[in-house]
Amino acid sequence: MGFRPAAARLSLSSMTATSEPRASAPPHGLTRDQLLELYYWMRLTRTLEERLVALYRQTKVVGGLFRSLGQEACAVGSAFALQRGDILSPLIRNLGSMLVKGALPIEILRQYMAKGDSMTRGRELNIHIGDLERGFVGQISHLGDMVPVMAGVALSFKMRKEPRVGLAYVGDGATSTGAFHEGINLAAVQRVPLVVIVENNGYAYSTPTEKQTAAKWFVDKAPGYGVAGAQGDGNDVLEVYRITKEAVDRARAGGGVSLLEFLTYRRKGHAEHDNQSYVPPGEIEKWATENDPVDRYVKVLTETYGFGAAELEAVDERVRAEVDEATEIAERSAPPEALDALNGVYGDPAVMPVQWYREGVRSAVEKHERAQGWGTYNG
Amino acid sequence: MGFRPAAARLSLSSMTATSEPRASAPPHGLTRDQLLELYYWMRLTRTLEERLVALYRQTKVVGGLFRSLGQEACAVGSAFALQRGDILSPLIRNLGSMLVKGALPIEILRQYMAKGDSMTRGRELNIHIGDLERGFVGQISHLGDMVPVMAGVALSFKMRKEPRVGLAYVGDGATSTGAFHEGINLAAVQRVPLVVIVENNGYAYSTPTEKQTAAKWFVDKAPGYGVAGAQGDGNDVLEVYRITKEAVDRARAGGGVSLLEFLTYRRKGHAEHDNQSYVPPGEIEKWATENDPVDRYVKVLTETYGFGAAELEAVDERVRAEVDEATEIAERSAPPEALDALNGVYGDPAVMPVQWYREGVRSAVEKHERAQGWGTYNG
Amino acid sequence: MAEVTFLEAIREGLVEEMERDPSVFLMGEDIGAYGGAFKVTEGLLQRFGEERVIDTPISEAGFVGAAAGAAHMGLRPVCELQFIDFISCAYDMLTNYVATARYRAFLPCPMVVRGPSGGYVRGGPFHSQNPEAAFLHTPGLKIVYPSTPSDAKGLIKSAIRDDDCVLFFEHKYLYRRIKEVMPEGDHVVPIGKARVAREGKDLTIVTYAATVWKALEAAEQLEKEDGLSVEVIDLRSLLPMDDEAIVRSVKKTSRLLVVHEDTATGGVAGEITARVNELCFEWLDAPVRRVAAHDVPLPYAPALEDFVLPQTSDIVRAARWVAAY
Amino acid sequence: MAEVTFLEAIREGLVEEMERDPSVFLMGEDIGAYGGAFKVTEGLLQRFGEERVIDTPISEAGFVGAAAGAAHMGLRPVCELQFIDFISCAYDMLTNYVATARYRAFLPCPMVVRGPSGGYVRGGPFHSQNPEAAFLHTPGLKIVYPSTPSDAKGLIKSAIRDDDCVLFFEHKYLYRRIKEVMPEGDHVVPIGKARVAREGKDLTIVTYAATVWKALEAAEQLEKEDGLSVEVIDLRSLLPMDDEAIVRSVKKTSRLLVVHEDTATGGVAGEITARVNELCFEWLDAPVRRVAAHDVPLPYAPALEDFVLPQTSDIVRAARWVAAY
Ligand SMILES: Cc1ncc(C[n+]2csc(CCOP(=O)(O)OP(=O)(O)O)c2C)c(N)n1
Ligand SMILES: Cc1ncc(C[n+]2csc(CCOP(=O)(O)OP(=O)(O)O)c2C)c(N)n1
Ligand SMILES: [Mg+2]
Ligand SMILES: [Mg+2]
Repeated sequence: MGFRPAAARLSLSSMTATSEPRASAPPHGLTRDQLLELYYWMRLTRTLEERLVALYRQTKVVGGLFRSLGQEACAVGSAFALQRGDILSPLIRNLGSMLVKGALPIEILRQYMAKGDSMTRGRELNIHIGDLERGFVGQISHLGDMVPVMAGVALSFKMRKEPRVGLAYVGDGATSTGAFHEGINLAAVQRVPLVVIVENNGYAYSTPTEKQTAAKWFVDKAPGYGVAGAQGDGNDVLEVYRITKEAVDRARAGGGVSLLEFLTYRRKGHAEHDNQSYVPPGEIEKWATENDPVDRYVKVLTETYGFGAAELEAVDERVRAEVDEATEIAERSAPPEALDALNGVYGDPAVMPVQWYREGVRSAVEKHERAQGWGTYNG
Repeated sequence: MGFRPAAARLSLSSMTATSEPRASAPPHGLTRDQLLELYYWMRLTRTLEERLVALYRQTKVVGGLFRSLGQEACAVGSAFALQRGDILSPLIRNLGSMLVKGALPIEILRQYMAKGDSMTRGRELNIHIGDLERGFVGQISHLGDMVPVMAGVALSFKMRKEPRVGLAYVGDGATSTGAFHEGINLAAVQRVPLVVIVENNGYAYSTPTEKQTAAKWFVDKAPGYGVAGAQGDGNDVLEVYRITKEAVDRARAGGGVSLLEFLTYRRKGHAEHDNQSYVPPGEIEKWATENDPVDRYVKVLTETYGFGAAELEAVDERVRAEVDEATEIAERSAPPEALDALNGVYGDPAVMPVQWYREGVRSAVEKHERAQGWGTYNG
Repeated sequence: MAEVTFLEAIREGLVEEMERDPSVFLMGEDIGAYGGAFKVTEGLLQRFGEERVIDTPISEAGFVGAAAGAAHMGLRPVCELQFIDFISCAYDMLTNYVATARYRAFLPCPMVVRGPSGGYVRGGPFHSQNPEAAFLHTPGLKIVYPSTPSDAKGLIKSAIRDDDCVLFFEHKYLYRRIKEVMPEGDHVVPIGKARVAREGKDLTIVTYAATVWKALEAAEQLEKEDGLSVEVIDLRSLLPMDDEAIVRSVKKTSRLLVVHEDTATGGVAGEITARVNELCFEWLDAPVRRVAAHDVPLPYAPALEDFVLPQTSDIVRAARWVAAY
Repeated sequence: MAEVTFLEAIREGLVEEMERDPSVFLMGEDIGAYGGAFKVTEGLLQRFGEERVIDTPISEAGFVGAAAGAAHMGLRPVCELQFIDFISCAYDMLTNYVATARYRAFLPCPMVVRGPSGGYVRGGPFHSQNPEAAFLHTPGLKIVYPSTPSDAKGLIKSAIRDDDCVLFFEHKYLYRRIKEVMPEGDHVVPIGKARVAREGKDLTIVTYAATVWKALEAAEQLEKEDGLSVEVIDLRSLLPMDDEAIVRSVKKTSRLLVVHEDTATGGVAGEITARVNELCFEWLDAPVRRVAAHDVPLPYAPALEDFVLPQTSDIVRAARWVAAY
């Protein structure tokens, strides 16, 4: 099998032989290999999403396509602060976090194409996939709901005295939900090992942050929950890592909940259909040219930590090859078998009955009509 | 009709002829009459509740009985800061607020005794009554829900450019609900004229505050919503008045939402059936002897503002007479007519149909069995 | 006159009512500058301003509750849920606060809660729901679920004028697929009245929303292939329900098939069956049967979704069964 | 052995399961030192400690969601809602997150959500609700609503052992009124199986929860006064529903009355009627009829509540109607 196995992290070390002597030592307790690894995950996130765009344009993606362009540092840097055994709940901009936690490009591709051998067997959309073993929980669409759920995951760590940590991502928009509030408050009172990250990317769909909250910053909510708070530059992968690591370490040591806010920017629309007409002119371009997290990290890697262009290009090349290979395989997968729809609603009964009007019928439709982005406007 | 009419406030002035010359001037822009009026409302609240306890013991109250003993200053002082036209939503400890807003003792008594001529015609319990004209909205049991509703009431003031203010009360416990969060956040973003008061009385049913939040104070939530915050001694009626008045004035002037926290103490159980076994020994007694809001106010009135004992006793006497008279009349009211249960679910249709099995039947039961406090434990 | 889509018909209804009555205003997520996820409110911000087209934070309980408060004060709010699936977040507010306000506190709640619902669009389990059955059980609410552009327009206008809270479900599969020329003038369709979508005498199909179109397709096919004359009743309103229209048809055909897209167990078809039993049992020549979705969360992949949801061919088969009974 | 109340039976079940399985723990408001509003969990904090009897903030969505998260990790949480009326606040969490977790993400949710429900206790519109119909419609959930102490104990034990989320409704009218000697040993009652509460041959009454007792009273009276032999089926579980038991009885008696305390429209009786129609239409000698509450929010005053809710005399009258048809 050609796609990258979950344990691939370590194999990057072979690529880092040519370190320059004059470079600064890696910061925050990271190794040189890990610095490169961070780059690998960010690049993989971006390249994989670009591939998804191509497949979307070829109408091979079923449903909407959600990008995290410009937010890769936030997703990758924070997830990188976790250990094996820790569990995170991603949101729609956290493809990078999931990759760090071991989700495979081929799994993402199959999922977006609604394949029968995708992780949800065609039941759920986009990156709504999970695997507790690897440490990510499948999100649902209803924003905020993952915060109480993660409070419970972290509560189980506390009850069993396991040195594990939970990490829940929310967007600026999701902080307005009652579920977010109830979940973080419960977690705080119970002092469970949970880190909640608010990815403030300026928008919730079309709604700018000032219509989401009257607070200056989301981190201002921390004292109201009696939790530790910190804010950072979400487009600086090393700062994201450092701040998250501190919170994760504190949680692991029994210090309870942290609320982190990372400032970043959503450069694409809410989903591919969204033409971002509501964004002030020049805003996107400014972030793209001045504050791209990958560009910034390349600069840091080469200028501060002595990485050579060739080293980074080798990573790019490797990522491209991996995504190519994964795409090729994923495209060959078949759609799910219709009857599988009836399996596994309950543990017992394991299968739901076929409706009487469908008994013995193989297919109720001649062809599976293509829907246009759930009927949302493709403007 | 012997019970106090809604306009009774002014009639108190006849009782304040004997002011001493050496007393301090009334504070916070209040008149001497108003100082006495505050006393009247607090005394009325307490006496009326005491009467309800007597009726409860005589099994004349249907359902549970909720006290605000020790919290009268908080309810009365805050509501007194409102003007006619302002609207508040009370919670279960805000009998005093409702009285200030014009609810009549007889209405409270009829309501608790489930009379047919009670304000809800026997449909709702205890102080779940409302009258938009007088300025209080009927609460529902589900905690937190009144905050979004009051956000909407205040939104209507803003939209119509009316100089009116909304005031929503919540307990320490209710701050944990998602509805509280969504409501205050929406109000803050919309900058509607709303004041939210957290009455921190130490307990939510049996749950002490430290199990409700990890925050030091509830007012610490204000920056997280981007609203003005203030905290005060909830058992000092003049401080409650002053702080609320500031927030109300700010709201009226277009300054948006305030979150106020008043520190007080619930000296009785959650309801009469609750034996408070969970309260540390001595705690209740300490508050009763050292921090009773009525006692404290009597002291202030006599020692600082030069009121004589006779003046206050006259108020007490008047309150007693009013409550006596109201009780006598309320007890004479009849229970509701069964068929009225079908009226007014909708505007149209105005009446719901009688179920087929009941057509032409006058009564389906021989006698109306008495339930014991909803079956909750009377320990 | 030009045809308008189902979606445009709703927008027309909103615009007409907003022009007619200054107390009507809109709240919801991304309904302003963006015009809503499906563009139902496109252009309305420009037309009516920020005070009457309010973008809210992501807080369904918050803005539905606020709508109730504003409604008490005499305004007529219309809330958009970005997808109707998120109405679950306002379930408490709707069933406990809003539905009871008039009864327990004599506070009217003239408000509308509307949003895109329904499947057949590869939306997966959280962008395809049919929430009507969860609210059918709540006295104090009204429920409307139209299938044609003119009904959508006429009913949104009635819903806005109604003095109680109306849940207005808009099947997103129909948004841009179904077009119609609008009736002239102030076109209002009464809440609580069904529509005979097709007359027939051998068998009645009672349905609503997107499956009306599937039922009509099936009826066509049954006419052609079996010579069966199928009457299709489009309920349009589910609460209150038009018992009279249902009973009239069943008394004529003596055979009833109830069709809906929602899952079978606990769906609205159960209520309809019970009523028919109570009101015209003697007229039934065959058991009332249901064509409804399989009892599973709605999966996303086309092959799975098409399997789970009822299709035209299913209605044809089921109708044949009932007709032959 | 001594009789125990309905409430004590539930407590026994909780205690036995907590002793049997260390992964079982409790969450809810005031369930620790106070022992719960109704004292169901009295003494459990002392017995099992703060880690396993957790007092939560007032946040039903919060702790129900947390229960799901803990359940994913292999724990078996049991959530108490102080009154079941507050389950509405967790409606989204239960129907969207919990119910679908296994299906969409292969995450099991072995958890129980329990609480005092039902009326006849002067609790008014927000302390008397019967929420079963609102969840019947959600594949992925199970619903249990027992009427006897031994069933309550046996079913709470099954619910805790079940690998999916079980909503366990406890009728508060029964809490201290109904007593029974508990069966010996590890008494477990399977979910999804009805119970014949009384055998009969002339007419079937299908019901559950508090109205089981009213149906039994009515049956007694009908036997004495009319010589009618009434069979009473206590469903105990509503989801899954025991079709077999219903059908067996209807095939015997050919007459069915469905009784529940919940409002008629949209209530569970509709689903039962539809199933009986589908499964044994030919056996029916009379229409299936419902005795259920009037379609209004439940008012508080005794005269009003008693009018709105179905009473024993109503069941007697309705049964006579069906028997005479
Ligand atoms: C409860 C709820 N309401 C509405 C939506 C529809 N919705 C999906 S994503 C989104 C915007 C989310 O914004 P944010 O939380 O800032 O996350 P971002 O997309 O910016 O990462 C909305 C409104 C939802 N998923 N859940
Ligand atoms: C959503 C919700 N959950 C639970 C309850 C049950 N309940 C009623 S009052 C109460 C405690 C309220 O405490 P707090 O908000 O502090 O108000 P206080 O009684 O102290 O004034 C609880 C848990 C409720 N009414 N609503
Ligand atoms: Mg955002
Ligand atoms: Mg309190």
